[in-house]
Amino acid sequence: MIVQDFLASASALMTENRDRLIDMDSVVGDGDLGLTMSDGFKAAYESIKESDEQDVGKLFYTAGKAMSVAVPSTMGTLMASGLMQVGKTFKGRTEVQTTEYAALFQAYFDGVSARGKAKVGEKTFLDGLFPAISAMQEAIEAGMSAAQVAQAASDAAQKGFEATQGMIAVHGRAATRGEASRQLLDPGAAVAALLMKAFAQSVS
Amino acid sequence: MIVQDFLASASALMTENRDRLIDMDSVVGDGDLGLTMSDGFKAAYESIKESDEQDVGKLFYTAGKAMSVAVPSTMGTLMASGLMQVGKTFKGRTEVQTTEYAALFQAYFDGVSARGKAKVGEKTFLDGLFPAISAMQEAIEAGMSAAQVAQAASDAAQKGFEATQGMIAVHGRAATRGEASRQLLDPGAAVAALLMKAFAQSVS
Amino acid sequence: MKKILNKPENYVNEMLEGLYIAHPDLITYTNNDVRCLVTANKKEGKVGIATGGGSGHLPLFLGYVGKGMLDGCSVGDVFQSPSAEQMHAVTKYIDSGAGVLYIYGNYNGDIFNFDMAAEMADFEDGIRVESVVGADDVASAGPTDLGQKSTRRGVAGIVFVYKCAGAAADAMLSLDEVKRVAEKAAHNVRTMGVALTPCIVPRVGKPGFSLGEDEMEIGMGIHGETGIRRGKLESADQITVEMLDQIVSDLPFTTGDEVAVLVNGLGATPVDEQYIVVRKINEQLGKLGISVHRFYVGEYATSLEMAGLSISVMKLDAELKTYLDAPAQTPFFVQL
Amino acid sequence: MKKILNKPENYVNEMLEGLYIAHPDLITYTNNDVRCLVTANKKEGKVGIATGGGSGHLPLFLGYVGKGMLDGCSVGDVFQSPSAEQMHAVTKYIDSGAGVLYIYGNYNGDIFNFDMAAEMADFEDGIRVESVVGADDVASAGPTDLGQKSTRRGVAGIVFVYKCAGAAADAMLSLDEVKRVAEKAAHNVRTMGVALTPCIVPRVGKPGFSLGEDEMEIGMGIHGETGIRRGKLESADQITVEMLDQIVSDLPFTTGDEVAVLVNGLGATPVDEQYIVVRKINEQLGKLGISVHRFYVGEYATSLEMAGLSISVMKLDAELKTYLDAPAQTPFFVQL
Ligand SMILES: Nc1ncnc2c1ncn2[C@@H]1O[C@H](COP(=O)(O)OP(=O)(O)O)[C@@H](O)[C@H]1O
Ligand SMILES: Nc1ncnc2c1ncn2[C@@H]1O[C@H](COP(=O)(O)OP(=O)(O)O)[C@@H](O)[C@H]1O
Ligand SMILES: [Mg+2]
Ligand SMILES: [Mg+2]
Ligand SMILES: [Mg+2]
Ligand SMILES: [Mg+2]
Repeated sequence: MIVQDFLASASALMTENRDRLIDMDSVVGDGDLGLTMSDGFKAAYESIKESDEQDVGKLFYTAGKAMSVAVPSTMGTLMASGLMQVGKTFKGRTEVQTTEYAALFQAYFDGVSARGKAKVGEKTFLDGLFPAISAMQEAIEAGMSAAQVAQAASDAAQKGFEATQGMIAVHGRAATRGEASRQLLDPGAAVAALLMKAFAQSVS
Repeated sequence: MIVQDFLASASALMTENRDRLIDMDSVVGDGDLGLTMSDGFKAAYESIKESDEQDVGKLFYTAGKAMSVAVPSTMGTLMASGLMQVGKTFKGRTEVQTTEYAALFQAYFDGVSARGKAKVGEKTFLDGLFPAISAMQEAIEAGMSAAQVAQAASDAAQKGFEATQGMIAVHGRAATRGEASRQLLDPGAAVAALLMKAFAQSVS
Repeated sequence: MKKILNKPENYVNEMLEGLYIAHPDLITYTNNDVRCLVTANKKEGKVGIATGGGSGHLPLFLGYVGKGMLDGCSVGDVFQSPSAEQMHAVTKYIDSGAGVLYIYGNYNGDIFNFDMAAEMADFEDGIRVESVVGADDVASAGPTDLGQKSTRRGVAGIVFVYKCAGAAADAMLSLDEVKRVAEKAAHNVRTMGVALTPCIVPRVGKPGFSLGEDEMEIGMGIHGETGIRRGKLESADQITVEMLDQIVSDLPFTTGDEVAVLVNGLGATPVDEQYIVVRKINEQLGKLGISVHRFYVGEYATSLEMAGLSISVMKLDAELKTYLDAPAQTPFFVQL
Repeated sequence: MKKILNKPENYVNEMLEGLYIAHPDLITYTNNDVRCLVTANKKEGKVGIATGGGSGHLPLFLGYVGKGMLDGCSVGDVFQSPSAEQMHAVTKYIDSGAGVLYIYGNYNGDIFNFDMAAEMADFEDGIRVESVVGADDVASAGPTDLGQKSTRRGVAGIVFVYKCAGAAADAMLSLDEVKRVAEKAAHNVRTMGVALTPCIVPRVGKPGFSLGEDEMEIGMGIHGETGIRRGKLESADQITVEMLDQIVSDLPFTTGDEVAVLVNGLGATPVDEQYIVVRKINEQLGKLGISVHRFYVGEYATSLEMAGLSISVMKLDAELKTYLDAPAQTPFFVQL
């Protein structure tokens, strides 16, 4: 995988889905998610796009820091934390094997959950990312190709996102809705699905 | 003349003309004149209506003070100053002769002009009162009855009021209009016409 | 009418009751009348300073009664003068033999009542009273010839007059001297405002005028009196430059002058916007070689919930600077 | 959108420029970033206290940086968190070896960024950082079990936390002690608000929600978060009783308690209305046998030009009283 390609795809996809994310976040939140995600991933990508740094970890860390400066919102800071944790875990590495994809996103997951202290099932970003990691793990164990592993993750993330309908929100602004939040899709989980789609695009 | 009758008439006329005065004052001013004049003359009247004081001066002074407490607005305070000056001038007197009517309203005029420092021709209350005093003087000199003297004054005050159209305002809120104030009738002069009408009613 | 109140006719008295509850260490009232507000810390032998005027302008007028500023304030209904009798009661309470100075805004009703009160105080109690009238609103009329009575309205600039005169009185100057300082301050201050929305007098219940959704009125008075021009809402920088130009050319303020600047919110305008204006004022005055000794920013003289702001500039000399910088403590104004 | 501004995207930075011009004796900035606001009077050896949060709430948050209160504040865009990097820069500047306490409101974005900043400060500079979160809004969620993280929003009551912690730090207490005082204050304060009109975020340009001409919303958050109930506008006394009941029963406050009360305007509400509310609060608490040591009335935590107000009540003990009463001086808060 090439970090630049992944973040270029992510930036493009967030920009494409900007209005959709704004609309989703407007239902329960303040509607900033489309702006923060498109601005944030753009900043992340631009911070490394011309870098000749070979260290994958350093690239992720730099991108995460850029994201945190550009969009210090809830999701902005969570995404920054994910990227930076990948950076710390993969520091010193110049390549990432297909078999390590699950570990890479597990690091991302760890960064987000250490920062946000949410658990799977609480209707957040994590509910999009978590099934993607499991799917990756299975695909890797089944010996699939990089593109196949990534595509499996992307499909699983999308399903995970869809499954947030039915969960009760316990974090962020949606939480004040209590039981009424159940019928809604979580916008943060939509970001997870887009992120895995971007990954799939970048390794195919 | 009986002070109580004069102020009872004044109070009734101001109340009757309340909306007209509000409307007139709304054109250039803040529209409070109808309220302040009806409230003010009511307070003035009520302060003495059950008094067994015989001193005409003291009655006027008491009425003026009541007015000044009740409606401390521009016209309220001017009317209070007029009443109080009559009070000072006629202190110790238990009766007022027809031949003294002009002197009585001259004292009122002096009270108002000492307080407001306006001159005749400056589009104020004084432009209603001043011609009334002159007309009284003439009627007295012509040996007319109390009712005739008072009626002459009332007619002159009304004409004086009408003649304020054409004058430029130099006092109060209307003054900021400058040349544009010329076409308007002065609401304070309307009060003067009502006051002299009340006087005519009370001596007839 | 979106106001948090009980009966509109109790608006002023209930406000005053709350005020005495919140600030018992600084203010109280005399004559058994909550509208006769006086300092809780009368200083013997000091010249007393009284003000007064209609309600609806908080912190003006009563908010400046306390230590090192004013000693009393008679409080009128919303946008209405208090009575001469109330002013007289305040005068009696705050006099301690050194005489009393009235400082108030240039409005007919207030002038007539303060004059009447001064006569009462002189006549009935032998208290010497002098008066200084605030007439700082450049937008309300042209300048006045020396010795002539100004026809300009008094607005936020009076706060500078209070501050300087209050400090002079606190320094135990004589009535003549305190009056001289107040007059000097009044002569050296100029104000100009801009309004964006009207306000609602509680007893009236509807706005006194209307302004289009994209309109502003430059020079509007604090009771909604007509200003210099109505036009499309412009940028903060444009508005600031226009107002400041009129102020500067009026005194005039010139290169080398040292000034104090008061940026005053009219009620609904966030103080953030006022600081955006401060930034431009500083830039503009800097270009003209005028230096700012002190900025005051916030709400000092409001018009209920009107949106908009005013700029006041006072030219300083060594004496005014000393008095402006002196400490003061009132319910709405604390300076160390 | 009736605002006095230039480009909406420059709103915060231009406001800050004005702020530094007006208060050079009290505040400055670090890291070459106007959004990293710090005290101009750093006191060596003292625990540093930092806060931060979105703009649009002046005097919150930055307005309490000065002497005897806070030492630094990172400033976000309107209603947006500042970044961890900015918080980290402020932390580095205000630390002088005794460690730094963060006090901020209970919002996701702020929490995540302050946590990240604390990690940076620890990791990169070895600065010990502790955090206390303000979560005083009774309307935003139910009470929290001991040891549990509150899900309540932080609103105006944080000013009491700043004041007490600031005075404790000024008395040169250790970081653990200052944190203990801040936590005690935070545990003892409860707030409830009412909104009458929405506000407009400059970059958005239109209101975030709407309220009918005769409606109010009890319990609305300072960014327009949904409150407890929306209904017809009631009298000041009715609104006060409803809000106070919820506050009093929550802690609960009981007979014999001594409290401090903060009546806070949300932006467009005249302070007169706040004093009308003070009057009723005093009456109600009096009936309950709760005595008010001090009232604070004015704008302490606004939502741009929102109309409405909030009531905060803090239960006092001897220690909190001492720290609450201690002097402080900031651009927006002066107490002798
Ligand atoms: N503690 C948390 N951990 C993980 N994700 C979270 C957490 N809290 C909120 N989120 C995610 O953040 C999304 C909202 O992000 P954002 O719009 O930036 O928040 P806000 O604008 O309300 O501060 C939610 O849809 C949810 O998926
Ligand atoms: N100096 C003055 N002397 C006499 N009459 C005056 C003077 N100034 C104003 N008036 C009168 O007062 C009237 C307005 O009174 P009022 O409505 O009480 O004033 P405002 O509400 O503007 O303070 C004017 O129409 C004018 O006749
Ligand atoms: Mg959001
Ligand atoms: Mg009028
Ligand atoms: Mg206000
Ligand atoms: Mg305000």
